[in-house]
Amino acid sequence: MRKRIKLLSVSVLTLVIFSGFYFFDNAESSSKGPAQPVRFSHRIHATDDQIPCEYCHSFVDVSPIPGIPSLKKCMGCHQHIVGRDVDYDFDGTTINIKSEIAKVRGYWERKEPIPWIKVNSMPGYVHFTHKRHIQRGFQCAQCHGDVASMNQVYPAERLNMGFCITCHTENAKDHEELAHLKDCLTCHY
Amino acid sequence: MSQEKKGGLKRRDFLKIIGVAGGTAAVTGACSPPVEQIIPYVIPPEGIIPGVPNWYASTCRECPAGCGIVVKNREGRAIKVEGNPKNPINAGGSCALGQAMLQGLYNPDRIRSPLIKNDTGRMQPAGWENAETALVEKLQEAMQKGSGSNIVFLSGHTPGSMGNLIDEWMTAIGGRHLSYETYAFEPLTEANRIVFGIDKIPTYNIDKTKYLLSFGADFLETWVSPTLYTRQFSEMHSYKDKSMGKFVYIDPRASLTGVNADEWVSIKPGTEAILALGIASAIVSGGMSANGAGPFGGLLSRYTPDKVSSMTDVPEETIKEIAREFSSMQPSLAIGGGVATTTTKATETLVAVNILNYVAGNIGQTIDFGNTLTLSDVSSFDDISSLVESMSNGEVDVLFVYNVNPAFTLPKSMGFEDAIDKVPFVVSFSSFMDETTEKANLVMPDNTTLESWGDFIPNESVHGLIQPVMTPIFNTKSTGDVIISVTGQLKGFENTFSQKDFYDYLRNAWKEVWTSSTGGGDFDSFWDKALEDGGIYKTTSPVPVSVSGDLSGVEFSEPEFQGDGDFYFMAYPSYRYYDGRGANKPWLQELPDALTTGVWDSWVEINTETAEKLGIKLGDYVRIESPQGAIETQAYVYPGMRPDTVAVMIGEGHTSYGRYAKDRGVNPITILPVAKDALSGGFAWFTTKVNISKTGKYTPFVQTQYTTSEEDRPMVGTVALSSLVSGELEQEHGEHEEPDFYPPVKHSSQYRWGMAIDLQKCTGCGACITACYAENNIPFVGKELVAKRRDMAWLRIERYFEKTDNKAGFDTRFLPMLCQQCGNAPCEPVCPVFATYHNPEGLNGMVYNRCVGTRYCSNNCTYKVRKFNWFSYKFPEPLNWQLNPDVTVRDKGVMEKCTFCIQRINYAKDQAKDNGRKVLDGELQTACQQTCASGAIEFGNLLDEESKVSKLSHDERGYKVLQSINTQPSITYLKKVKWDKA
Amino acid sequence: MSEQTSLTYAKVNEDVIRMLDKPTVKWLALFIPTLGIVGFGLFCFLYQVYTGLGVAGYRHPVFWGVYITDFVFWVGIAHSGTLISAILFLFRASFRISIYRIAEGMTVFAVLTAGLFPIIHLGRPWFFYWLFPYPNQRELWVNFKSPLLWDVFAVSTYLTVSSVFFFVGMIPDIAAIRDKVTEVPRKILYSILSLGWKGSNWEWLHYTRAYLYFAAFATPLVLSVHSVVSWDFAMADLPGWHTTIFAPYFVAGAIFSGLGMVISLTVPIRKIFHLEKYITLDNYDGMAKMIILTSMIVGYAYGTEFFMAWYSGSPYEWGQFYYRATGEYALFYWIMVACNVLIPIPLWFKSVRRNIKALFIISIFINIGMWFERFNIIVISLSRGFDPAAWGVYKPSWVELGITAGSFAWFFMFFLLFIKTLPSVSIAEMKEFLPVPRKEANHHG
Amino acid sequence: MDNQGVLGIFSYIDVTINAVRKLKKEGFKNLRVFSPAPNHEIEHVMDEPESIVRFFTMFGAMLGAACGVGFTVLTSTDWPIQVSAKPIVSIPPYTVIIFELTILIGALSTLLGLLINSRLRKNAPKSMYDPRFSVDKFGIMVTCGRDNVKKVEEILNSQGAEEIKVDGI
Repeated sequence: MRKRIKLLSVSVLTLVIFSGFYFFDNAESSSKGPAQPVRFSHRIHATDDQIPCEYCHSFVDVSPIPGIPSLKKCMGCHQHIVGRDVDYDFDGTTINIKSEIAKVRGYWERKEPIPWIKVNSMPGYVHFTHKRHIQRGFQCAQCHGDVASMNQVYPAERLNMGFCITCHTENAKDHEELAHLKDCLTCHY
Repeated sequence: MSQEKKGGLKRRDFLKIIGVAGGTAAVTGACSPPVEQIIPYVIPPEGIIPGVPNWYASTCRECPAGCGIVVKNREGRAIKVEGNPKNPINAGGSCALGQAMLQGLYNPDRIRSPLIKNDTGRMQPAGWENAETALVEKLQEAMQKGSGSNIVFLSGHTPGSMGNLIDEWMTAIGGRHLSYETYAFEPLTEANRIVFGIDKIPTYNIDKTKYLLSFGADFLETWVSPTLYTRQFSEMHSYKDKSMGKFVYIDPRASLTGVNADEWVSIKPGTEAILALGIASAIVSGGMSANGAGPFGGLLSRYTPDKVSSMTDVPEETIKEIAREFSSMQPSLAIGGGVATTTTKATETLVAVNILNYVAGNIGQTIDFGNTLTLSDVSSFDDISSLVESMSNGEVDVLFVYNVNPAFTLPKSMGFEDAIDKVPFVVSFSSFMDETTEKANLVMPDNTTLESWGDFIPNESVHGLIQPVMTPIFNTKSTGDVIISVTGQLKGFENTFSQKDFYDYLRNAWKEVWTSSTGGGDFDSFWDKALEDGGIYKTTSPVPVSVSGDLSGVEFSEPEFQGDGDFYFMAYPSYRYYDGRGANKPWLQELPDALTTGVWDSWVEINTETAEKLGIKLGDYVRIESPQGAIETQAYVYPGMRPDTVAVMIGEGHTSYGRYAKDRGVNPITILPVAKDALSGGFAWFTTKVNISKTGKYTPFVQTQYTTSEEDRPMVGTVALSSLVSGELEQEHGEHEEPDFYPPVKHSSQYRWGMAIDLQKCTGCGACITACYAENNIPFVGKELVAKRRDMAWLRIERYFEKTDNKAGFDTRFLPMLCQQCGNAPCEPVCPVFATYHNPEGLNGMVYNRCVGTRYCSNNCTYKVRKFNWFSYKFPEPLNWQLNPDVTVRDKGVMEKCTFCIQRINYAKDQAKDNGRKVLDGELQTACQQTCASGAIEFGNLLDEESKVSKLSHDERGYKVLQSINTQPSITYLKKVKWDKA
Repeated sequence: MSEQTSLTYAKVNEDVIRMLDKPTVKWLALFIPTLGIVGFGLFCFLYQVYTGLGVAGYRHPVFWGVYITDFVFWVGIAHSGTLISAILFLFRASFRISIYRIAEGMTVFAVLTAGLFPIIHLGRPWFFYWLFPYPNQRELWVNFKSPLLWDVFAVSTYLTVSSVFFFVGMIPDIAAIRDKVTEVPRKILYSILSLGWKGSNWEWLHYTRAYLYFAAFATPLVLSVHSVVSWDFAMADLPGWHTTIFAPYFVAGAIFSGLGMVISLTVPIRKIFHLEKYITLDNYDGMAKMIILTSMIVGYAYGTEFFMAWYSGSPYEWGQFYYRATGEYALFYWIMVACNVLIPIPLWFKSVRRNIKALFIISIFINIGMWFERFNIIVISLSRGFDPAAWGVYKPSWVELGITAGSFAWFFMFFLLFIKTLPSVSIAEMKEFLPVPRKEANHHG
Repeated sequence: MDNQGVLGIFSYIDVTINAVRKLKKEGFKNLRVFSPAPNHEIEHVMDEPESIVRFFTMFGAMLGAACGVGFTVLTSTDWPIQVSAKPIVSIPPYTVIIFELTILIGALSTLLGLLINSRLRKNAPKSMYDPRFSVDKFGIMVTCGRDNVKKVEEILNSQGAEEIKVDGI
């Protein structure tokens, strides 16, 4: 009897170890994003002020890289918009809108770029092009989540290969395109 | 595009941009990426979209040929140099030197700020203010003395605004401007003056000739305008519509140009003139001359073939044969004047060559005096030697050195180093700490060509523009700007230049160009157009020339050689280092020499029999002694040398000039005497005899190919011209399907990428290799690792010396070998993790980040074209700025190889998608194909019946290397054609 | 077997279990240096992982070298173990009984050693698990068409099955030890290992059957494993690799080398533990005869390779084999021929076969010869492929030699532990073989 | 419970065999014989049903083969990746995998079979085991009703047992 239990436990153990690889490979995506040098709220800009994503990330449909707006672009509005001197609940932490905008103006006076922290990172060694996906008619939210409703931006999806492949497989028009979309050289070179 | 347009971003900004270009990340084992910052622009530079390349046209200054270039710029970094298709000189092609420009720009050994030599003799970094005030002081002093010629500006060949600026400046402050080129081809100019009364270097129309006869003119390597003549040569020497031109090379050494000839005729050093006259007289006496002997009848009658044969060691029948072919295969052309054959009788030789051309009726046909080169405007060697004299006599107070390195390129015996020590104040504008700059008291580093404004006029038809393709990396300043601002600070010269900087000066200069050339339109649009095209290009019309029979002062005799040695000593210019300026670029150091496949070093080439007699083996160290000194270097035993001649390449042997060049190889110039060509006064390179002896030291000769024979394997296909013309080959060529055990593979219906390489066109110059390094982030590994055969080149050029019955006794064959993208690839099925596989478009994919490094694929590769990352190779700052963000930088432990520039394929497909069409034929070029001046490589879509490549892949000369292994490569090679009839 | 009649059941237990007494100084004098060398090997490996595979002597185009040689060598060593324990068991060859336990131990440890090398030789060993087909978010699987993957399956199967075989065979003996020993820790250890074996007829019934089936499995397995290993090369198109005779050639070679190793191991053990009564001259005689056979097969294979290379008329094949015998590696080639074909010849004489010293020396040479055989097949073939421009000569580096030494030490470490902790001679099977104690001696068997 | 175990220890195989015969004749079926090594005579006289380990072996092997086929075919069709000019599902190379898995799983299930089977019946209690069984003694354990203990002891004695132990099971 004791032996059979031992045997069972061993087999279970091996199973756990192997599936361990599996879970290790799609660990859950971290929910809350990193704290940025300026508490920039996408919600205020995209939802309240109704600014479309492409206004700031202007290269998204012409370049592989969507582009982070230059400080000049920020100042384009914030020359005039000083911000109301009110507190704002920024995902739990209370911030003062005016003082946050003041930070931006501070950077501008010092002619210093704002050192944003990258939120959505591709794994290395893959060549992703925003242009193609936008031109194909995908919404930003499909990969980045509903950024418009986020204050602090956080990665909504873990952008790993499984994520790409699932989408590529679902959206292939015909067999030939599927072959192209699942061809390694399409992204890895 | 104005300066702001493409400048704009500061160095620190774009260092950070590199962070954005994440594509360049290396393949490592890292699981979670570290916190990565994104640094946006403060003020975005206009015209730059991150992730989208910009192209800027400019002009190459690596040699006086003045080819046009276009430079690819990503996020403000120049990442690739390519030939400018619009420029009539190189028409899109480029040589290895041109490709390697970037490593000049990003060279870690660049001088990063002005340097002032302090009392202890050490160079100290300084700001531009101090540097300029220091210069102003010294200049003031010198001008007080005002001896008129005590200020000398020694520059390279700089025709155009920069040259004019220097001239103006020197005349203004009472100085002299000398322009010095290592290879000035003065005899060529002089000979033309004597025979045609025009002291210029014409443009030769090699492409229009049927029969080319070169007396030591290495036009594929360094002679006058290599890229231009490579293209023309391939035009004339390639097989099309059942005919092909013939090329005979006459030289004691079979240079790279020589081995590309159909016949290499080894000749007694210095007797080229006599041979030329011999051929001419044979033509005349044979009644084969188009326009008779003209004024030279008397002269020629003295050179009967038998007499000539005995004087030149060239068999009589060879002379007669050449004469027959030269006169019958019209239009023909004879050229000469290669550096390595420039004896004290160089001018006579070229006069004789001109006579030969005249006799065959080639004047005005294949020699175009309408489009002459500006190269003949450089100061004569006499001027240079007198300068050295006056320097050593202390008559020079201030010496400016700009774009030249005389301390390296002038013979030691000339005493330039001592002379320069006598000059109280030497100013160097060099970007590198070279031998001359070391002697300078003040270094004012110039921007490299890729960072500065300027223009360059190589010949009548081309007026090339130079524009900065990126903001200066270091604290350097354009010499033009320096001159203008310094002049502004000189008392009494505040208003010499009205312009605020050199850019301004240049635009003014071009206003004149504008009025003279087009006139119409407004200047700005003209200017922008010129910037876009890389300059303006005129078509010139040939000018008729008359021949003067007056050869007074010209007497044809054998030149005398100094020294009592047994061997003629030939110092030949390198097509990789030119006059040594290329030696600090790792790509060029690691580019295997086409003939020896040697790298990172120099060697002495010794004839096979001679070596046997002296008991010298490959790799033995040999001491070469001339009256002027001795050098020791490794021996390379080479059948393509005359038994009584030894040759050493110029370019290595730097005592300074950065980590990659310093203390590497030997500089043959050091043991040359100061000899002059009697008539032209130009420097005579080939004038000394040496003794050679084994030192007893031996180390294995580091090369990339250790075999010289094909070992009876079908590597390089060759076919006799006759069998082509007669159509024999066509019959036997018929393509047939190999039966296969498995059903055919399903491919994409859109594209099937393929390549065709014409071995008849390939000259083995290796520009493609360097282009591949540049495009694909291939690391250079250094001599020690190449010795272990760990060079990372994805593309190698195999060279074989096969015994044949031609005059040379051997036949040199080049085979560019890269991944064949096999349809039935042996490497694919053996990979346990699918890291390499067959993609729908017929490519042999290589997924670096999936590779675990079993290296089975390489073991099973029939062509051994896969390279493995034995270590993580480093690109010393700022060389890493050149890395192509579209290509993964491989890290240790993964296999890598050519994938037909997959990043370019994907880019082209992306562009095509934007315009809703398929990729057009010719729109997409691989890096190797793009740079190939001889157009040997063709690439495209095999499914498109009309594409050039699919036509070539069915060519009668087409074959696959090692076809019998049934790997079904996507690369079709076109057989090399052998002349077997006149 | 004359010597063995003097043995009794009790004597067998006594003698075998005596070997497990406290480690002697001699034993420690062997064991501690062994550990040291293992450590050095480990250091070499870590250094290689840190710096890159470049620290090994590889050079284009020779991308496999000493590591794969070691791999094939150790897999080869492994084989004769299973051969002796399984195949000869099925054939009821009597001379196996006294040595099969040692041979089997050798098998397991050799496979344990061999299994390291495919990982050591990887460019990125930290990703070795990509070679196993495990579910992952990439939705990527492995390439079952690759001979390397066959290796993964063959070797891991071989390791599993041979260890099971090894262990099951020992259960009754461990029980015997359990009943003998008194000190608590050992008692507990052996009690667990013996799985409560009591030797009842019911246990013996299933035990003997199961053992038979294991043997039946192990036999085709041992033949398949080295065939698969040989296909790593035979499946490639490289001249010198691409040949059909490899599978039988390698299997024969494996048995050849394995027997050599068995002799090299048993001779000293026999001496040290006075097992002359158990491991008899007849045993050695039997093994020597098999060595003659396999040596002839191997020699024949050498000949065939050359003949085919010449007869095929292929410049690649002939170039390869001409080079083997005359090129830079000629010395290695002739060492191989001498050790594997010439030196075993004296074994045709009974006097040599029954001379322990001679056997021992010959066996050592066989091990050397077989190592070089693998080296030659791998390295020489690679250094002369199809394309003459890509020919190169490879020299092993100190790192490779260090790891090789480490692998030998690793193997002996396990072996030394084995002879001190587990019965090196099968007690039960010895008894099965001895006359069963009876009252009336005339009673039939 | 009322069942008793009686253990007789013997030195000689033939004596043991005779004792077993006798006991069987007397109608004692529930016997267990201990021996230091497997022995045909004992097997013969006990004549137990043939071991069913072989079924474990067979089914294991079949399962293994099935796994091999499924594994190779399914994984290569899940994401078809073209290598060389070979078909996505090419059986020749897969046979190797199939073969190895057949052996692996076959062997493992045989082990399972052995472990399960040799423990299916309750093994003799500690008290009924003598360490000498693993050396050179034979033993017969008879399980019988409390009232039969005497009888069994007599038989064993008469058959020349050197020692006799009695114990409740």
